[in-house]
Amino acid sequence: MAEATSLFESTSVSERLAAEALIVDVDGFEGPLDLLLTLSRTQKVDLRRISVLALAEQYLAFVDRAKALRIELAADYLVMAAWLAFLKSRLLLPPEPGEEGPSAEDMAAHLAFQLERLSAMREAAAQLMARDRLGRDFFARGLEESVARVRKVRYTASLLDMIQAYARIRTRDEFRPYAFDRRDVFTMEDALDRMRGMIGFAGDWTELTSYLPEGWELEPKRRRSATAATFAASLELAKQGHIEIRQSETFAPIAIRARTTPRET
Amino acid sequence: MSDSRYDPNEKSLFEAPPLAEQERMVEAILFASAEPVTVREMQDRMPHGSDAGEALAYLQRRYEGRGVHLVKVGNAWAFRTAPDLGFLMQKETVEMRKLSRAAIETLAIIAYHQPVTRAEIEEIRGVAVSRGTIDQLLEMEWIRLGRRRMTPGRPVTFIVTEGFLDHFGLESARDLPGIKELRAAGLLDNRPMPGADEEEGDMVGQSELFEEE
Amino acid sequence: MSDSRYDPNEKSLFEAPPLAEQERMVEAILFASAEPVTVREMQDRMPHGSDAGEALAYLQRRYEGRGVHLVKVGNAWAFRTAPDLGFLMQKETVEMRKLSRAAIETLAIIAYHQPVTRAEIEEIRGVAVSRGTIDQLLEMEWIRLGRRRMTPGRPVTFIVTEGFLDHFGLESARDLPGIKELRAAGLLDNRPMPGADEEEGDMVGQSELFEEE
Repeated sequence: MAEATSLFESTSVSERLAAEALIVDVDGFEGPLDLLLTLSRTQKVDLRRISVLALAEQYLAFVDRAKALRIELAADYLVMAAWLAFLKSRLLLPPEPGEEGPSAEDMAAHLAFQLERLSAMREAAAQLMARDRLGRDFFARGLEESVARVRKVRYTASLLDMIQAYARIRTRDEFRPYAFDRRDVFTMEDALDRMRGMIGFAGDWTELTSYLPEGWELEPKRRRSATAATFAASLELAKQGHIEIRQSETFAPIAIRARTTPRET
Repeated sequence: MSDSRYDPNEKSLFEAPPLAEQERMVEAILFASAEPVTVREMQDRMPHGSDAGEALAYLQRRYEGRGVHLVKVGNAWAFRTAPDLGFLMQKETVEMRKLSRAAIETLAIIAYHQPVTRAEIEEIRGVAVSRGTIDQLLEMEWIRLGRRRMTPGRPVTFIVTEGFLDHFGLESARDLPGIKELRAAGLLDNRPMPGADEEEGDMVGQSELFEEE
Repeated sequence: MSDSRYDPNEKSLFEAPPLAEQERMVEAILFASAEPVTVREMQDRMPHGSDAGEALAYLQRRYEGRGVHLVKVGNAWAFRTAPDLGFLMQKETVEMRKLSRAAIETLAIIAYHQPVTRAEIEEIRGVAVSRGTIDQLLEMEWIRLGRRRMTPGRPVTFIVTEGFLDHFGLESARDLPGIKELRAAGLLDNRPMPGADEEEGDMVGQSELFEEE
């Protein structure tokens, strides 16, 4: 740090004043890169030819000055100071053999690139803002005419729509009342009616299958429907407290019997 | 045209811009202003020695026959769209809507039975056909009047148009598939129509229920 | 110039208006609108068979050197007063919102580097970009979201809008002042910090430290 301090002290009075002005105005900087860019201007060279080492020293001296003046710098200024101190040491010392990571020259070149890019963007921003601008230098039509929106309805139909419509009309006479084919369906209501009539005569456990309507057990489709309806009806009767149901194990035959005393609910 | 002639002596003191320049100025002022601008206002805004009235006269001639005209509104001036181009100031949005069930059924019957009278359509549909339905189809140019039927009352018949065939991609109405083919192709919707025999008032309500199929 | 050439066969079916008429139409449409109008929209409003692009080319020539110019903004066109006549328009001048230095720089970075992520903007400026800055530019409709970057985290990118181009009198982002030179000098390259792979975590940390919110 001694070197940096000496460099700082060796600079002219006007430069020192300028540096102090920088410190006082530190809030006005938009981060360390902005500060570096301002410091780099004191080198009075093209940014491409900037001495990053000298810049690092200027920056570190600036941070030291700020500390001496008890000015608190935001953390990122200190992070940059640490990075620049590291860069400076790498630039001054010969690289250790087998050292990993980017070379100090690459890092310095990147910093120079960042400064040049930021500077270029500022220049571009200034040029952009200096352009002729709408509403200031040139103007849009003041008397805008409204564009009326006209909504037009167009009706459409597909061939399928039409064919189906026709088919619907032509086959209307063939339609039966709203019901699918009930010939092979034994409803729960049917089963309930049937069981209510029979349950009173069955005093003991009787297999549910014996309640199936006559003839329905022959055809599988009809047997399924009748079995399902009879089972559902038996559940309903059990719920109402008229019967009890028993099944000794899974898939074993289900048996029912009439309940003598209605279940309390 | 000019309501503000300047004293020639004064004019010589200030170099007025060339008339072509003044015309540009009047053009820009009128273009950018949200309201019509009087000659006096233009004059006030233009460099000393300008003659807004004269510039305006030139400008007006320049815009003769163009897409916009320079028009006088009270005492003031403004650019306005040429009246014959008013139609450009509307943006047309087309909304596609599905044809109603009544219309599509009527259309189908005409297509399959053409030439067909209104009474025949009603007989096939089992309900009266409203005048609006026929009118809509006529307006869409999907049906048109055919020959009158040589029966008592000489009723008009309806037939489908070229436009109809075009829209549905048919070469002729004879290309329409028959009922048997429809059934074979599984296109027949075997859903019954509740209350199909009831009067039309009822029908409409129900067909609306059905609309989304 | 024309994005909608018609098939000559189709042209013969629909009688397009004469080119001079089409030029008037384009003129009227553009005069009526304060916002730039796309060729496609003009075409949609003009009679079938019109070629808005061709008419525009003629119209643009007609307005050369006049008080109002025909300018191209992205894919759209608009009439704008000639910039040298701005002094006449004090009355029309709209109060410009004063943009912060951060906002101006951020805008320039987005314009020159687009599509650009927030992290990249922060990289270039060396400080975090506050949410308010981005919000302000979005609200002014000078920037908008572009595609997400296909990198881990799929960050959003920002690009400038047609409103931006219109405001600064640019035909496209390629016409930004000095952009060619900047590109040639490699200053628009996305050059990562040497060894950024290891230090990336660090970089993010730095910008987050400085978040102004």
